[in-house]
Amino acid sequence: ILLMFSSGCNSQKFPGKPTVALVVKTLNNPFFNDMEEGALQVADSLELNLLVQAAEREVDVEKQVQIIENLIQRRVDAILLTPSGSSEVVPVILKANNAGIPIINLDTKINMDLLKSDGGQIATYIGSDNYEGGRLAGRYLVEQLGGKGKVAILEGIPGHETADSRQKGFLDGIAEAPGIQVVTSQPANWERNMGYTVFQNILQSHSDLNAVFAANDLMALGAVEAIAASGKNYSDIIVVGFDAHSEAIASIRNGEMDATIAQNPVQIGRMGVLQAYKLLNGGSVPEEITVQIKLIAKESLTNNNIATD
Amino acid sequence: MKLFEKIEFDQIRRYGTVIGLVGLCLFFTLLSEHFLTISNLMNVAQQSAIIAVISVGMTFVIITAGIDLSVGSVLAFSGVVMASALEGGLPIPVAIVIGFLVGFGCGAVNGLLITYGNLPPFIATLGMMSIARGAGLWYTDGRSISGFDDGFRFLATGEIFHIPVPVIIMIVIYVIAHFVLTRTKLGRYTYAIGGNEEAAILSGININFYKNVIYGIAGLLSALAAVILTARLNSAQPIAGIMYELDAIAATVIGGTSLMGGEGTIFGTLIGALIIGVLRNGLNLIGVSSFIQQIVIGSVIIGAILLDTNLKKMKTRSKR
Amino acid sequence: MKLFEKIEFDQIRRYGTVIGLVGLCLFFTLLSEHFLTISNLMNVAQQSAIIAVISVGMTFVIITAGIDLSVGSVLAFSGVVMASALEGGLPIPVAIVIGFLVGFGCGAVNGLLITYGNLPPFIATLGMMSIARGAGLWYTDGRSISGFDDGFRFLATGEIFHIPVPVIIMIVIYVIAHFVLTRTKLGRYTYAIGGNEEAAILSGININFYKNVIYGIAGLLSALAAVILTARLNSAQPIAGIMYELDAIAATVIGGTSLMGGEGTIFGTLIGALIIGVLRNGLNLIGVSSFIQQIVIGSVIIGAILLDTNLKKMKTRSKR
Amino acid sequence: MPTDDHILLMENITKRFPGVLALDDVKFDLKRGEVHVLLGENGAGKSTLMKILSGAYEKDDGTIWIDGEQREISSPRYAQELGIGIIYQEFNLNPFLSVAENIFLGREPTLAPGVINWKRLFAKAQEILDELNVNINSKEEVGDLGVAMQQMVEVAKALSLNARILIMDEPTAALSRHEIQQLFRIIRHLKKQGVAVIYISHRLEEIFEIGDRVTVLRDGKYIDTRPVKSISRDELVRLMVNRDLDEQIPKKKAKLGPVVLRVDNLCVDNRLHDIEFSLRKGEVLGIAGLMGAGRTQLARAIFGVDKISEGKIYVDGTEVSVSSPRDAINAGIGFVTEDRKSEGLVLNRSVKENISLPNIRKFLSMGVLDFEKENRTVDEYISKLDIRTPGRDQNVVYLSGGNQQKVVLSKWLCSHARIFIFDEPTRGIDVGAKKEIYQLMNELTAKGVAIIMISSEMPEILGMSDRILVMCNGRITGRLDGEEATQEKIMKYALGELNEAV
Ligand SMILES: Nc1ncnc2c1ncn2[C@@H]1O[C@H](COP(=O)(O)OP(=O)(O)OP(=O)(O)O)[C@@H](O)[C@H]1O
Ligand SMILES: Nc1ncnc2c1ncn2[C@@H]1O[C@H](COP(=O)(O)OP(=O)(O)OP(=O)(O)O)[C@@H](O)[C@H]1O
Ligand SMILES: [Mg+2]
Ligand SMILES: [Mg+2]
Repeated sequence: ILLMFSSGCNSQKFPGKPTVALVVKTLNNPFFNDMEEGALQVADSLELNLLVQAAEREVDVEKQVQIIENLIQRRVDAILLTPSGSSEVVPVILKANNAGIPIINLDTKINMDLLKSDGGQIATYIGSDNYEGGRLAGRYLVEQLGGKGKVAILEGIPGHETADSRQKGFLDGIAEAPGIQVVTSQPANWERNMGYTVFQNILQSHSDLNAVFAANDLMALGAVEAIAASGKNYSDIIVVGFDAHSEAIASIRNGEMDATIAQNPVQIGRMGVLQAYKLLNGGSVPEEITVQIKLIAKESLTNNNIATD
Repeated sequence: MKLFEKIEFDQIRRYGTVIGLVGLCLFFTLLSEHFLTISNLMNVAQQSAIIAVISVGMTFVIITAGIDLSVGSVLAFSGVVMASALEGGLPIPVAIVIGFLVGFGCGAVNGLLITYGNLPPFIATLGMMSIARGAGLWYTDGRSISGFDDGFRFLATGEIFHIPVPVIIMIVIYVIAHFVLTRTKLGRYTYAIGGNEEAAILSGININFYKNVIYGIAGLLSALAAVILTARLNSAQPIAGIMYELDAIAATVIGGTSLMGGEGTIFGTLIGALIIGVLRNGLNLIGVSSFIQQIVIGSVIIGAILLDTNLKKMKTRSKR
Repeated sequence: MKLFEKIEFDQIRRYGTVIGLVGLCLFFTLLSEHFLTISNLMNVAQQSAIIAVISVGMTFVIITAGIDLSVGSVLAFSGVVMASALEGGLPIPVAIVIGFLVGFGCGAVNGLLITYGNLPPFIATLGMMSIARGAGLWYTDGRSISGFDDGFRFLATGEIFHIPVPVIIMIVIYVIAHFVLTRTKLGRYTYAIGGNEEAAILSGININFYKNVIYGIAGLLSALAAVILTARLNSAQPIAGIMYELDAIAATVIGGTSLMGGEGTIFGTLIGALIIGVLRNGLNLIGVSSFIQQIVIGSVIIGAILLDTNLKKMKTRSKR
Repeated sequence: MPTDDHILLMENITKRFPGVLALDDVKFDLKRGEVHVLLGENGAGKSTLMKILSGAYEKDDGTIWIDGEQREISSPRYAQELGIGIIYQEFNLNPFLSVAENIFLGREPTLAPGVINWKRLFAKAQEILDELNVNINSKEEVGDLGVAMQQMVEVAKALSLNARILIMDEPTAALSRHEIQQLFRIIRHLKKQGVAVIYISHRLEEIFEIGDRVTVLRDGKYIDTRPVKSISRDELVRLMVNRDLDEQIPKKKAKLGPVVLRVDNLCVDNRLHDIEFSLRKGEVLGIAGLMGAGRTQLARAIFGVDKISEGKIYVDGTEVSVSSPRDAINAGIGFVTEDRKSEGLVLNRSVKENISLPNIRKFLSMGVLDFEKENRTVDEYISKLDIRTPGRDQNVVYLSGGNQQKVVLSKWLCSHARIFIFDEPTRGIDVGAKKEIYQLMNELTAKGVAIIMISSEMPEILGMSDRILVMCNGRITGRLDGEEATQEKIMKYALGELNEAV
């Protein structure tokens, strides 16, 4: 065990340097692995200690709050945070403020109204929000389907904020085209296997389905396998995912999936650490930095300009 | 004559769950014309295969009055190890054997902790649940390993006489397990250990050995489930199998196996696994909203066992 | 004199876990200068409070040889109901009582299913786990309810004599629980039911009644935990408390309560909860990567109980 | 050193448990073809000595020779290989397995390696059972059997080992005359084949009937070994309890009051048929019968454990409905159960908690337990019944069988019920304590308490009862007055209808 400690214990390595913590929702989702990667690159080049922490489960805000509290105890110099719950982290951000530790908000946006009303503050926000991504996906389907068709939705973990905003965005995105009809919307808990089984079942009852929107790429990739298993052609059903998972992009190249939403986590990670560095050296940082969110489809892949992979 | 009486009751008992399953199917057939079709039934069977296979190991474990919370994590861990072996270009059988070894290894460690470490199974496997999960994530850095050749994928996507391979695997496993449990020493000692461990020890049965074997088997079957899952998704994930332990335990207990140990049948477990599979499938077909789904699933699990135990109670006044 | 010897053993037994806790603290003190500070220890205590409170109910339940998997979901459900009551402008005490009623209600339903429905506790509460979760989601339509006035949030953020309110609540609950378990009829019956249900019945104990009370209490304490959590996050989520049951069970068993029932102490459970809390805190402080954290947590849980049970074993060779 | 006609020799055997020196430098020897009785008070160390011989416990000190070879008996399995078979005092059966599987557990006949041969398994088991001529079907689940039947399964299990050394730790405690005769028949048969038997019992008459030599232990120490022929009962008792103790049962007739309990054509679906009797204040009503006669069943029905399908129960002339033990207790009835392990005790709790369990209300002041009061009461019974325990806080699981039985008795004696049902009250209890218990019964009846005493021990039934009911196949087949009753009459009624039925 001791061995593990030393191996996993970045803090002890270079005690001299300032330590920046990156707290994400979970580290077993490629999206955040990419974010971590980006952050690490910059951190190394800027000679910062980067401490990456996350709760075991994406939905577990309370654990994330505990982690931040513990990092405050540890007196890290700055915290990059992707909240598992945009309102729930507000109290702990206040604690960070009191401890004089700057918070840099990444990806999912903290509930600013609540934060303001409690007199809290964050140094800056970097990212693009899930709602927008959902809208983008919606619009894409509208144009691909020429304004009419049957669509299914694969939801994330019920009640999970990220899932909700992506879905809300999507619904608003297709709202303008009344011809498009959401025939069913089922939870697949972000999981690849549930994406597979649930979509397989959906295909049973909706053989005439035109498209599916999955709230993340893992479920989308599951859906793709389900289509194959059902003996349909990939071309029969438009599959749109979310996150620009490297596998999803590969799958788009092979013409299985059709599109995914790129929030460019690597970029977010890099920017985050960079801003932290500026702050630590007394520099000023902009109020908000929006990272271009884009939809990746086969066409856009030809002129490849994807930050991921 | 008394024996006769007894068998009769066992029948009713067994039917208890079967009735539940049939009722469920009837219900969905009424609500969706898509339910009672060959292709959909094949779906259900094939979707249930993974939990069904894991549940076999769980049944053995629970009959010994134990429990195994680590099956899901072990599935994920052995899955990624096998996958990286395939990725590394090892021949399919070799990679699979490696996966099996990992699974069996984790199971055996559970066994050792329980037998020689005197740990309650709940704790030993709870720890393993966390360790195996961590190990899988650490081994893959949290990323999944994807893209295998068709030879391997055949194990999930292939069909033999129009029957999906996973279903065939499931059936084979159940036949073997049933034989082992009813006809072999291993099987009978499984019951003996669960029913009265002290008595088993005093009869000179080497219970430590058998417990290790049984937990090892549970791990092995998780690895087998990992093969099916990986082949199906064409990808092995370190976060696969989360909460599978609950499904497997539910399937086993719905199947009439007592968590107090000493009682249970493989056939029952199969029914239990199918009930869960049908339920999930049916709810998708009729498109129940996600929140209600959870309420329904919970209620049906409770309902099924209410039906079952209260038929059971007819048999005799409960012992212990 | 003989009696004396025995007590001595019990002491060692109890110290078993305490030693574990102290060792853990020592270990982290060496590895991080931030660990052994007043503010951090308060921090740990206050972080442990929620699991600690739930674990009290779990301890009662497990001593009766039962188990409660629904605590996490019940926490979430009662939390959102209470929150919407607050949102609706009801006075704080009223809202809290409403939350308590929901929690107690869910627990009582568990009790009824187990007593009159003859369901295994594992299944009854597994079902409730799913139902309460669904109910909470359905009730809030999946959204969380945020933003409460300071009067309410004081319950988590406030301090009395520099001691955080959650810690005070925790201590009060533990004192009461210890008293109930050692000095009242309810406590004695809890042990008797878990030790030998048949004998308890034949001694004229209305076990159905007491089981209902005990599961009710477990639900009630989940609701209390919900109050702390909601005040702490200034928000009530329908997906709060996922997997808390495992932490609570772990805390209880690390504390020396036997899953076979009939044995256990409240004090032990407190130590168990603190071990888990300290572990999480310490690993964050020294910045262990989160995958390895899972491995370590699993190993420590196993290690703690290995230490404990094998001290226990010194007492006599394990029974049954 | 052993001589060669010795099959077994144990010397300087010592065993201590936390707080107890169970065996202190004990020796014991056994010759081929003899029945060697091991005698001693409850807690003397008999079972412990046998468990060491059977590999269940490890001895702390001492040496064991078998056939002149020195052996370390490390495990039950090794003991079996050495030809040692044992019937434990406490049942070690698996309720969920068939009788046959229980008998051959660990030694099942196989077709192929690891594959069980069910036909032979059942056949072989049935052979042994028929040999014992008890009517048990070897395919039945043991959980469905009554205590007595389970005891016979234990016997069959031990016989199936074809052991050269057969240990029987109180095999007859749960049996009645009829089965005991069967058992003795078998034992004599085994003797002829040169099997050596170690026999433990608290029923002295049996010792003279079956024993060749007798060894007495007291407080874990070896006292003496004598040939049975050359020793009188009184001598034996003196060796055991270290004081004089005369034979006859000290029955004091109390003056009978009005009827306190009346049972009116009570039926339990197919187990009990129109039971009808009444019980008067201060009366001891003995219920005799063979095993399976339905006596325990009757007790359970009156106490509200098993459902009554027909009939009425009156307490003090007013009808009461007992649908649960609680109702029964509230009606002033107490029930000392037959099976202490599964029904009587919470094994992993303390003597104190077990004794106060049904009486907790008495120790509550404003809902809080008054420990002083509780401890006082508990200690009172510990000394009254001479319960051998390190202290009131010892878990009952660590007590000797007889001492556990005493705990069960205390539990109810201090409940101040007005009507007691004792089901085999003195099972496994030594002569000294037995007398103590009979005295207690006298005290109770003197105080106007009424007692129903179910017993398979003839002397007890004949000695203590004012009236006697005899049961067979769930019916009352005979009613006798205490004076006119004789063993023969009781037996006639107990078997009578059986013969007709068969
Ligand atoms: N596992 C144990 N742990 C602690 N003490 C024990 C244990 N087993 C037996 N003892 C103690 O050892 C002593 C001898 O017990 P043992 O069972 O040998 O008596 P016994 O002669 O068989 O009495 P009985 O006639 O009642 O069966 C008793 O005082 C008992 O309390
Ligand atoms: N076949 C059976 N199925 C279920 N329970 C049984 C069966 N046989 C006996 N029992 C229960 O086991 C208990 C003990 O059985 P046992 O035969 O010793 O008692 P009994 O039938 O009353 O005879 P006895 O007169 O010896 O007490 C009985 O109270 C009865 O309730
Ligand atoms: Mg004994
Ligand atoms: Mg009886």
